[in-house]
Amino acid sequence: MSRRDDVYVVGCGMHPFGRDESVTGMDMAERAVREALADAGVGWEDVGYAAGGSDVSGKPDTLVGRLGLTGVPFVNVQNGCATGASTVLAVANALRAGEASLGLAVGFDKHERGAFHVSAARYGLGEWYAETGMMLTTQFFALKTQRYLYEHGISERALAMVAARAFRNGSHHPLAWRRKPLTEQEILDSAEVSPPLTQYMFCSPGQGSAALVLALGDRAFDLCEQPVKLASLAFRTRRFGSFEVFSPWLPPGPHHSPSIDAAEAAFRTAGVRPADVQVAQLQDTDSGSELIHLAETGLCGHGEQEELLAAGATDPTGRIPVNTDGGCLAGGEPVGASGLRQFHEVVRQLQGRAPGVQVPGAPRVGFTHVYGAPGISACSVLTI
Amino acid sequence: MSRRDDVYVVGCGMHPFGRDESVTGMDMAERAVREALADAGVGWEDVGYAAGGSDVSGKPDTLVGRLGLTGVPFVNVQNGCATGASTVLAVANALRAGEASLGLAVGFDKHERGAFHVSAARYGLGEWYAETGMMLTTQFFALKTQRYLYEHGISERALAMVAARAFRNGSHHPLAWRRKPLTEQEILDSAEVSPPLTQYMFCSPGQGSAALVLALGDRAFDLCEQPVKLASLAFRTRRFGSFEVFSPWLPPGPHHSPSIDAAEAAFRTAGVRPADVQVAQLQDTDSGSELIHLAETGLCGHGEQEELLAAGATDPTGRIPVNTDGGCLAGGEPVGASGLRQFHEVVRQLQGRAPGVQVPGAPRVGFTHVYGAPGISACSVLTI
Amino acid sequence: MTTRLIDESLFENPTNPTNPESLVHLEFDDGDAPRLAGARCSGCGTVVFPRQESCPRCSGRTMSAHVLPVSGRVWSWTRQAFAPKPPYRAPTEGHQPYHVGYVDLGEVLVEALLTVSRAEIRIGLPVRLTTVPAYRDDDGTEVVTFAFRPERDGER
Amino acid sequence: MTTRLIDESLFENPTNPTNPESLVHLEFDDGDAPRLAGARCSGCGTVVFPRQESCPRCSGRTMSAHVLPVSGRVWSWTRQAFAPKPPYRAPTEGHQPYHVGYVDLGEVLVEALLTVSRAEIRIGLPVRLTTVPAYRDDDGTEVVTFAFRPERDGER
Ligand SMILES: [Zn+2]
Ligand SMILES: [Zn+2]
Repeated sequence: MSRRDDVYVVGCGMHPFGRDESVTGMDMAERAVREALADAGVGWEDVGYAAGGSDVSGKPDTLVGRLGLTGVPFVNVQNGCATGASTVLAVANALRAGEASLGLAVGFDKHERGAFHVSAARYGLGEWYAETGMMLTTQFFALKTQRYLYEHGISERALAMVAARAFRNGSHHPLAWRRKPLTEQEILDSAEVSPPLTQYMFCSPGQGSAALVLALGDRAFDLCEQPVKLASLAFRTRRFGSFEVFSPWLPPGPHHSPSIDAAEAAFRTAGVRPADVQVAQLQDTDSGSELIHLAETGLCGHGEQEELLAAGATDPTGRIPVNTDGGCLAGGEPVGASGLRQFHEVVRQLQGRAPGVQVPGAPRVGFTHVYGAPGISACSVLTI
Repeated sequence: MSRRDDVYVVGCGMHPFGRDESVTGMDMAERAVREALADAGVGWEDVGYAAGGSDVSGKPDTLVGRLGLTGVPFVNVQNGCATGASTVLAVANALRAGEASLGLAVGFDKHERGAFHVSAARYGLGEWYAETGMMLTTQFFALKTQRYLYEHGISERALAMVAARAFRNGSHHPLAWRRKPLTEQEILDSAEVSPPLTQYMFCSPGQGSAALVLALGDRAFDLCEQPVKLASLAFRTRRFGSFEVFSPWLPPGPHHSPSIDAAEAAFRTAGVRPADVQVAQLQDTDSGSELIHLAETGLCGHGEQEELLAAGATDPTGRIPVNTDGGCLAGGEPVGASGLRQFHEVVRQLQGRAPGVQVPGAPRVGFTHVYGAPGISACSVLTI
Repeated sequence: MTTRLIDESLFENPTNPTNPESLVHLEFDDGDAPRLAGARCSGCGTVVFPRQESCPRCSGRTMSAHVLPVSGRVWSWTRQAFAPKPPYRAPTEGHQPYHVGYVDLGEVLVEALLTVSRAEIRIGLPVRLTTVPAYRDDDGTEVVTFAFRPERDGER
Repeated sequence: MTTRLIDESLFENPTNPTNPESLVHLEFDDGDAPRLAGARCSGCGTVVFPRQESCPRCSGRTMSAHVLPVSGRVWSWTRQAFAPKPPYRAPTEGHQPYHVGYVDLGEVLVEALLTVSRAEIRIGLPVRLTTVPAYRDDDGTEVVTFAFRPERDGER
């Protein structure tokens, strides 16, 4: 594929994550978009294709009423925690298909406090499943983590190390929600939610928005001194035998995961190996998820996580910096925005202008990973 | 663009529209997909990219649990009445971007009876707007039609002619909901909803599903004897000054429409003129909408509609057959499925195997048009 | 009985807050009843209603409060024959078919309830701003919204 | 007090419908209490729970009803410390932290409530099917669901 057909990130913007009752989801989205456009040095009228995602905070295409009525095609997508990746994929495909040379991807959400509401019917399940108290995402993550620790001989302390690093990174990041560092013991001693996971090992539904401006080929280099190449973006649904949320049953193992497929496809398309990654974003809905995703994406072997964490290898100064912005644990998870937050952080890291702690040594290969219901994952490789 | 880069419809399937309490939205979607796959002579495992849309009846990507867990990327889109077109656009862009050579688009919905529920906040409006009884789609269509008839000297009888033709076509169509022909007088005498529109001039929320299998270039000709070329598909949001649903204010006229932009772009890209169209699908949420869309898409001039209708020019045997399956008026409007129903009908007409009345003379150029909130339209040209 | 405006952001600052009963059915040449307030873009002159912070035409963000004219002409109209579902809130006496339409105020068309009889209503009819009861709050407060009524001889 | 199964489609046909009280806390070696019923694909042998009409592995549509084994081992477990939001329906005495997990039945892992004490619960624990009260309907009917309890000596 020639540079002409490649898609690049040429601008990014973000509304701080957290809680702020004075702004709506659309307010945050507008701010993130304007910041991304300014970052790219373009106007809204230059955008030839747009995609947006929000789980609960409005129809993204109504943003045209605030940004300007230019007639631009604006597609709304909705893929749970992978929504951000879906917006980028929709825009990248449109650019490569020749629909436009400049596109915009935006995600936003503002959730109620506490666990997400669920509807059994919406997932094709009987009411009994929710009524008997088995339809909770927190349980799923706990059950998956419990089994994973057992199979790979990992201690519960490793879960606390993940969260401690997240809050440490968040404490240095101006756009993160949780900015107070916590010790491993404080995390282990926090309220029990679903063992082995405690309160501070879970991210919370929050609010925020992030946006990217994408450009095709030469246009990207005209606009931006340091365009970041979307070397690949692979989106996969689950295959038979994956262990997913809201599963009243599972087949006997081994259990596959769409994260494995998406990561393999992303690395293959980009022509890089997991060992080449210098800054990574992994879906960390909870500490256990990040642990599992570290191995599923190929960034380490199963069971190696605890040693890596203890050695500081996933810190910003380590061999494979993970969630340098604090991830979902420090940022919260506004579902529609979370995937784009990952892109925002990796792009800024690769451009040497991280909002928080900058990974030293001018990293050139970045990686993002989202994972969500009902068994979907999207991974990207970003290079500079 | 060479044939290699062109996208073709190679299979289509549809679950009958209407009311059937024995099936869910997902049931209908599964049936439409299986029928489309069988029509194309492929299996679900051959599909390399999928997009689905449903307004209220579940997360389309959960269909993988019924169709087979192949790992396929499956993007959910949501663009109101234009959702069907968004699914086709997402798949077509993915095929042209090189993501896959075979893709699937599916839409489905099962709505409650009566008018659609609305939320002011979801449209960025204050509660006062809904509380004072101004936030009804039926009012919008009536207000737009009232003004249009006034400006172009069209009588209310033209509205009845549109509905009479829809029910006439529906009466011959095995997949339509309303199969009873009605006279113009019966339509004019039906219950007043919002003048100038009566009950039988409005479509009802209903249920149904439709699906398309799309293939790239030579693959299409390997699979299908009569692939239908997606010569263009243009999606547009409103520009400043369009008259849209849920508008507490409008600028002084003239009022533009995204349908004008989308149709112009679709014809330009396909390299055909409106006069070349031999079978057309127009969004007919109500009789007035179809009248207006006939002119906005360029299929006739403003004010010519009444004469065309009276002369039978929009009948299946006329110069420009419109909504040969009865459109939304006879089919009802399951929001996620409606746009794909249009494709289904036009594809079958161009292949000479219409489920209802076949347009004579082997039509070679078809056209589809959807229009919806918050001011979006998508038009396609299909050729054989 | 207390009375309140349905949404104060739609109106210019009411000048007589100490006597909220004065809001209902006041004539606007009285000079002390609330007029509709939108916003005007200092960049391109576009007038919007209700106010918003950025301009839908030029995306500029210098919108200033702008009081709308009180008289205009019916630009389009329809009748709401059936009772809308919630969040519509019917008046105390229950739903009665009502008219709604856009009123051409010159610089902007505003959608509003039209307190005009079926016999009289037509595109082009001169109308004038008024207020009408919308619904009653749970605590009994009468909630008032804006509407347009036929203009009387000599009012223009 | 009347009793009903939370969803009959989850169980094999109850054999004693005339005496619904017999559903609660029956031991399953009694032979007349409902066992869990899933479906099995005649094409590839995949066992699912609850039953569904097409096979998630091979997409085949020849699924036949299949009664599941009554004993297995805890494959993973957790504890629900906080009261879930609706549509969860708490038992009459209110929410108490409860255990939930997957039970390895050999041909399939089934998610279920685990009536196992915190001291005893662990991956690998042998467990056996039972029923427990889930909640009470508005009309007072006791609604019963399935669960697994520790297997007793000699039950296997
Ligand atoms: Zn302006
Ligand atoms: Zn099978």
